[in-house]
Amino acid sequence: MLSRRGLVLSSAAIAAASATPAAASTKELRFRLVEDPEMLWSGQSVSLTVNTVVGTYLVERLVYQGTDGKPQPWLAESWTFSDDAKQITFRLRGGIKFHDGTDCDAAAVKFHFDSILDPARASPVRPIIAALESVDALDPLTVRFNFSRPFAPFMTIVAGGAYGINSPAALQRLGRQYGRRPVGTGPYRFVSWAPGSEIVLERNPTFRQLRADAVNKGAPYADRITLSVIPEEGVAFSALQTRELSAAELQTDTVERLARDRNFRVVVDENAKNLSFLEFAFRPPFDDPRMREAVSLALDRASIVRAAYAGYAVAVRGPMSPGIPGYDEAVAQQFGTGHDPARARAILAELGWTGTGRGPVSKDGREARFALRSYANPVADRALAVIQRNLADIGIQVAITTSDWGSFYPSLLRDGWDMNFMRWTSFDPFVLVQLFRHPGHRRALPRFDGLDEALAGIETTLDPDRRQVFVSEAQKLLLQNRAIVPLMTNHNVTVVQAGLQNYVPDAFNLVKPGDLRMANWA
Amino acid sequence: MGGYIARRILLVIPVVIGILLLTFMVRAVIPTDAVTAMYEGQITDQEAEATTALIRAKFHLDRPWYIQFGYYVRDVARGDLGESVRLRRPVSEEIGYRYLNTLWLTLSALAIGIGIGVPAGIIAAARKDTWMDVTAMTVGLLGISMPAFFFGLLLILVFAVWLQIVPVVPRGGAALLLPALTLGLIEAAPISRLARSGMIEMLRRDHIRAARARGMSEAAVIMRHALPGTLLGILTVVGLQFGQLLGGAFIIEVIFGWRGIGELAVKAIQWRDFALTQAIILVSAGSYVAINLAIDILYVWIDPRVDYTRA
Amino acid sequence: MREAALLSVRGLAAHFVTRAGTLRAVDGVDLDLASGEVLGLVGESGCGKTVLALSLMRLVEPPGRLVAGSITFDGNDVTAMDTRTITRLRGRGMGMIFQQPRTSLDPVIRIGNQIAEPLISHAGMSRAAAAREAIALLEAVGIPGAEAKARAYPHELSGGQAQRVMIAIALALKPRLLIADEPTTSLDVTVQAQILALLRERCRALGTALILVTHDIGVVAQLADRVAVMYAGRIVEQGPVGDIFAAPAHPYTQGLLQSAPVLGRRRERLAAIEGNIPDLSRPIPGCAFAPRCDHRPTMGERCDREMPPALAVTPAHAARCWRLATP
Amino acid sequence: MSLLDARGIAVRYPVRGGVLQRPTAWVRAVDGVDLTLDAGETLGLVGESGSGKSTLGRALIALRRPDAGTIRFAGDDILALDAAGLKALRRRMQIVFQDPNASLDPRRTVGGSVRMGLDLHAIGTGAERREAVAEMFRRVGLRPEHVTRFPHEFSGGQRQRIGIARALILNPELLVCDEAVSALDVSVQAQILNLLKDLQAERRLAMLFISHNLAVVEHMADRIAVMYAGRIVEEAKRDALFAAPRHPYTRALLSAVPTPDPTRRDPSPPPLGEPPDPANLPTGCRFRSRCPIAMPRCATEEPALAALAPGHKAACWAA
Amino acid sequence: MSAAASLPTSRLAWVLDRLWHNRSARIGGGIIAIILLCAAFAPWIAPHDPMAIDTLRRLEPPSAEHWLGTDEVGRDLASRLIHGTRYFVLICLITTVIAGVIGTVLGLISGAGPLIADAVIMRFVDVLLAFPTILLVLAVIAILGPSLTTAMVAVGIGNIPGYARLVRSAALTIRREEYVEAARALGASELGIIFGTVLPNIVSPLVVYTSYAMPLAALAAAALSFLGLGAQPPAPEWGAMLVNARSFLFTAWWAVAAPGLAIFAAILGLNLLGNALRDVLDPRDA
Repeated sequence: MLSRRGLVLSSAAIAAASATPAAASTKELRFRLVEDPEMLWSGQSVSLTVNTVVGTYLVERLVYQGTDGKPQPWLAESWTFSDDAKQITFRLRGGIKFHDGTDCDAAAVKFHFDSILDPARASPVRPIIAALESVDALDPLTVRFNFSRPFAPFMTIVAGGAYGINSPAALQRLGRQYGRRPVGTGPYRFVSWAPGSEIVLERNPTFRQLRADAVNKGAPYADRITLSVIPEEGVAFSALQTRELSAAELQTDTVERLARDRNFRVVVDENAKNLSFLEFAFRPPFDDPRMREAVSLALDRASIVRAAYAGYAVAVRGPMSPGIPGYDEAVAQQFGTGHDPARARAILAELGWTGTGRGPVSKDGREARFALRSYANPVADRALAVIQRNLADIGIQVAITTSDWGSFYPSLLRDGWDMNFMRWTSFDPFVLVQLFRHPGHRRALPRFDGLDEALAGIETTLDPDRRQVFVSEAQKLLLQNRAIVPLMTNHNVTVVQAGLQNYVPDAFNLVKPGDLRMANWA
Repeated sequence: MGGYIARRILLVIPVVIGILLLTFMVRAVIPTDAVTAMYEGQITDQEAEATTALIRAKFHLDRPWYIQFGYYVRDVARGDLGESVRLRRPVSEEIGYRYLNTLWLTLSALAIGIGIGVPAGIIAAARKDTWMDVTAMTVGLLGISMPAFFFGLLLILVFAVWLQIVPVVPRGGAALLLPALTLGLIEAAPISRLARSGMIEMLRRDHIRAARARGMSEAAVIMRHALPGTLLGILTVVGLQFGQLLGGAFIIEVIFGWRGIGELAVKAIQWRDFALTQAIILVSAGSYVAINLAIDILYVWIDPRVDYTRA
Repeated sequence: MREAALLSVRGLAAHFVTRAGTLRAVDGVDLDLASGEVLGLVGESGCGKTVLALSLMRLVEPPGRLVAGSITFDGNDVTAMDTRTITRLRGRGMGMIFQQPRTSLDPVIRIGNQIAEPLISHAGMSRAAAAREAIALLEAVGIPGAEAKARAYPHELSGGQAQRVMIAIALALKPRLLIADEPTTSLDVTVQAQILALLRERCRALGTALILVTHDIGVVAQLADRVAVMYAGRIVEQGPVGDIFAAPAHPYTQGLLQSAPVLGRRRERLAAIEGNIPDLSRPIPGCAFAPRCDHRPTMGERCDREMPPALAVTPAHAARCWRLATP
Repeated sequence: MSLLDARGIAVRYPVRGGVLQRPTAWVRAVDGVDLTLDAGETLGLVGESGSGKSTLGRALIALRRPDAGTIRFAGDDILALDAAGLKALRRRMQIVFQDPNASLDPRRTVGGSVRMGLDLHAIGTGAERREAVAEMFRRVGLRPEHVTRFPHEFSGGQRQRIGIARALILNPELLVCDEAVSALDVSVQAQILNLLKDLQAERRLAMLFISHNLAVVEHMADRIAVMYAGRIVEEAKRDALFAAPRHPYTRALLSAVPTPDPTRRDPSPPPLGEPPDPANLPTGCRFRSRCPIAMPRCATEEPALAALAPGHKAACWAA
Repeated sequence: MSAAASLPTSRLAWVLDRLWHNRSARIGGGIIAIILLCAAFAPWIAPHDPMAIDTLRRLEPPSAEHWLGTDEVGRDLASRLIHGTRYFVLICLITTVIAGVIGTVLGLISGAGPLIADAVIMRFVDVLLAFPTILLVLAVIAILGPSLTTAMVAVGIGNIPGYARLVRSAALTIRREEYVEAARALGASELGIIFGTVLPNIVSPLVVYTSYAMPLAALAAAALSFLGLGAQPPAPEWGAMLVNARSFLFTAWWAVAAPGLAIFAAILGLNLLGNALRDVLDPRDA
């Protein structure tokens, strides 16, 4: 699955425990939500906030992804692939019940996916698993997924929050209102939702933890979890200090101060799966890979990381986030570029771009002035400030235009830009296929020899080892051709009260709320 | 008078139609739709894109804008504000509580604004050119020079963080406190200036001099003869302000996370969720127009001089 | 010669002090008025007659203020009164009516209630009694259908009716002095005649003295017992109406009487006073009329340097003109 | 032939009401007036406020187009003229307004205001226009060097002189003076009246002198028309009118003017009552509701303006 | 009666003279003069390059080298504020010119033109007024794409109704003035009257209104930056600076205070100057 989201809007924060003294008898945890979810129905939303809240607390998936990138049993205890790789059959565990007491069986799984496939519902989740054709419940505990073509990323996608199983009975009973009162099998069940203010959840007393990576296999520790909607960064920062929050995902700007405070602990998601990079429209002069290389060499990634994320990010040379299983560091080191403005200037000079040392360089009377587009976001602004400065240092002037995603992304299909600044989050190497299969997601990518073949391999090869060959090959080709300029992967940062235990993000940056407890709880 | 009111109501119709048409013309030229906006680029492969057509078809987004307008008018006529592409539920549901929230915020803010502004303005006018006048007007001047979002942040800092009078993360009614205070103090500034200048002008009128000449005490002159007229003057501006605020004080709502119409408007546009946008326009323009109407009618009712045969 | 003065004004000065300068609207006025007497205060616009009228009730508003002089009314010093006393005096001792009767009534309060207001606050009447009295007063000023009109709003009245209402309000508590500031200027001539007749009749009936401020010498001739002529903030001539009209002593008074066309006494040319009124924001050391005066060339420098005092023409008639000092 | 010959002039204003703001009634501000004016003659037009005299004055020079009637100016039907023709005619008839404060553009120099007519009609070169303005200033008793000043720098009387200069710079044949001196103090009023008389004699101006002040009208006019509620109720040579007024309204007006002679104090005036509502005039004779000698016929039939003697007309059944 | 009656000066000179003697005008004018000077000479006044980043020196408190400290990418805040004056001046001018010119023309046509135009224009203005401001602005931005220009156009359009209504009512009043009738009597055409006589007489109320509208427009433009819809990075526009810095309110207050107080002071200056102009040009509530 591929998703991208500005940082400010990103992420329901998840996190840990405050024990307000008065509430010592109730074990309650309070976490921050950066924005109010649009609804709490994972089958009807592609919003990261929605799927994080629903996926963390309310529903469970067939599988989860281990830190090694391999799918692990959850609601499904095992699965098999058909020979033509067009069918996947899951064997469910028995005896799992939804919060409303109904059974979570093969019919429920089929119902959930059917509701996504149902054209009348026009689920926005549907296009992400476009290759899925139908789902059959073979028996109460066996469910088979049928695809139109081999679809390797499915095991990663189905581990994502959007594919947790909802109660068919509740869905049928509540209809369109279901999104306000979700029912799943997760460790917490829905109590109330004051829109814009808070969502209250309570412990699912019959909960049984099926994930192997969880600490607590029984009922969750906390009686109650409250998710407070706090869009303003400063407010969240203050609420942590007044212990009104047990934990909060924060922009990295304010983290530094709390990192020095012994009352808090900073949890950094090292598995971050996003990548910020520059893309090209491949219009002259950027149809020449050496021109693109000059740009890549000009950029001081360490400085960008500091400016944009106060250091809570890593500079990346490869065309995929290091957090995605399959990232090939060797390829990145061999074919990527570092920061070498002198070489960048030399390349420009070789290409005929010369200048006086002040102002832009020029070639054949054309000055090196280009248009750089980006989505609007304070963090992106800062990265762009450094990028603009770095490029100016080698004599390339870029004018920056930022706009909200809804304007920015479609605008890339039209002319008028030379470079854009992108940030994507994805859990699977399939992202390379989606972005870079000819003609590319913005219809501007030239055909690079061998790239589409490698990308086809990524899409259709279910065997992990054979698939890795294609992944590495695609990364190498992208770097060799300077198709993009990779910049960095930032880490989501959550500040938790020091007493909050077991706050460990999994491969998808989701915590297991059943594990969470304050140190002082009995 | 009945005719006048009927005529005022008739004038509302072209305004509302104009507003809706304007919205749809905007829709015709905007380069993206709710589906594109929703995915924030999550769909990239060609086969998947074909399936988003389903969503477009369900919400008629695949039709030309004027057909969509037709659908919209038909639905509104049936009392149906449509379904939000993004929220996947009836727009009326979302608008309903949002509108109430904005109404509460607006009413509290105006109550604070009037409660502070009118007495301050009247005292300033009655004690014109004294230190009280200068102080009130200086504070008012500072008030109208303060950017709302800056002021809002300062209030959070002062009340929630330093003084800790209110919780940083307020719940329920307490959540109204800071946004209402911010907005109220900002509104108080122009109201006080208006009250002052209205009062000063009123105190200069012939009938005030006549009242003094017949031995009315200064308090009676102000309260009985000058205040009603002044308030009537303020009423128009406060009413307009009320109408505007019902369209959402979006900055304040965004800063304080107040789930009102304004905050929703920002999102609805970013989402390109037109059913939602139109409903917002409908209710806020409707409120604006209705409040103007109410004021005009109130005017006729309070001020016997208003010649209601003319618009 | 006359009975004890009801009103006695000495050296009264009212100035308007602004950043642009000091405007000497009233600059040293002496005035006496007996009970029941009608004084015509005549002058052209800008001569200070309205400010003088307001000064008598201490109604001059900032930036204007009384800077000098005394006002004795019924034996009490008006300039020294505290707020309560002056308020009481305005209600019961003196009344005032204005040039624009329609705007002088509160537009949003019914007529009857406006008349009742001073009755309640000053005479301590009950609401009901005041309402009854208001209707009686409306009848007394000749408003037909008084009961219905009491419920009317000011904008529903004609100018003449509104002035009648103003008179009713001003005379409600039978004050000893009524000041009427250009009471008929905004009215048509036929209505003016009726209002003047009403004023005369009511004042006589109540024994109320009247100061009639006007620019219309015809009105003065018809109504006044005595006349005071004002020019540039000062009273330049004062005396019995017969004397003033028969033998005006001040050149300005003469000019005033000469320059107005009179019905039935048509002349081919009018005797205009050339020039304009002086700028009161500049100090005038001498006679303010000197620049326009026909006699100035023969009188010499003294007119420019020294302000002439009020010089007696007859015991009851005085004028501020150096010509009266020259034997 | 008369310079100005107006027949059946009517001007009405709608009283609107109802949902659609359709006119529900009409105020007949001027209701069928015939007037003639010879070259060099002064016709005085008197009446109370609201009698329609100002509206009539404006209608006669097509500033407010009448709703009915014909106006011939020097033989031409001015209501039939196109825009260019009307503009050309503007040179020949001008107007002086009541309020010297309101009738001068506060943002234009007084010289500019006076010169405007020359500019609009493209008369003369720039230098000639300047000279003409300076000459006009001298003539009305102003200093030519003051042309660059603004109206607020002048007194009321001076402003009215400027207004007269503006009207006369085009050398018109007809001048409408609409209450031209009523806002002025008597001492200044006399100056302006004298000036108007002098100018009229010099230029053989025909003048329509509108005023509510009978004494001023008597001073200025050769012939006088008395207007009441949109109609002329009496018209006569000056001396005839004042010597023997025939209409009860004229008589009431005359008796209401206070005489500036303390030895001749009038008894209480006749109880004349209030003027009628212009949108709702009495039937028959409009004056009957206030008339001391009204008779039954007055309620049913409206008296026409009939000649009682040569040059003396009145509209009264009792006349 | 006023002292000015004897001064042989033009109105402009008179207005300037009165302003010179007005305390509000002096303080407000002083602030605005400083802003204009900074805008004109920013490169010479600013101690540093406003774009020079130093990511090793982020959010440093005020010091001798950086008078007001540094921002989130280590740029000199003082220099950014000084360069930001250019954006402030630009925003004030452009928004006001757009709203003023279009609004005035609409108002003139409406108030002094044919009745049908009045009806159409006033309904249009009603629509604009009733249209929620934010949506109006967002709509313009959605069409034109976000940029400072768009923001200024949007705010300008949002202010059209105010001007149109003001000019219309002023024109309606002035049209009834006797001097307009005088011009007509002299043979002036209707168009000539509108532009030659009515328009010059609306200048005073226009100036007074602008003194209200300009600071509000500047605030509105700053508010758009709050939503990321105004000036484009890394332009040192004050609203954008304030917005980008606001998450540092509790950790690096100077980064918030500097642009916040700059906006405040500039708006205050405009308001003071506006008050003074109002006192001079429209002395009713002086």
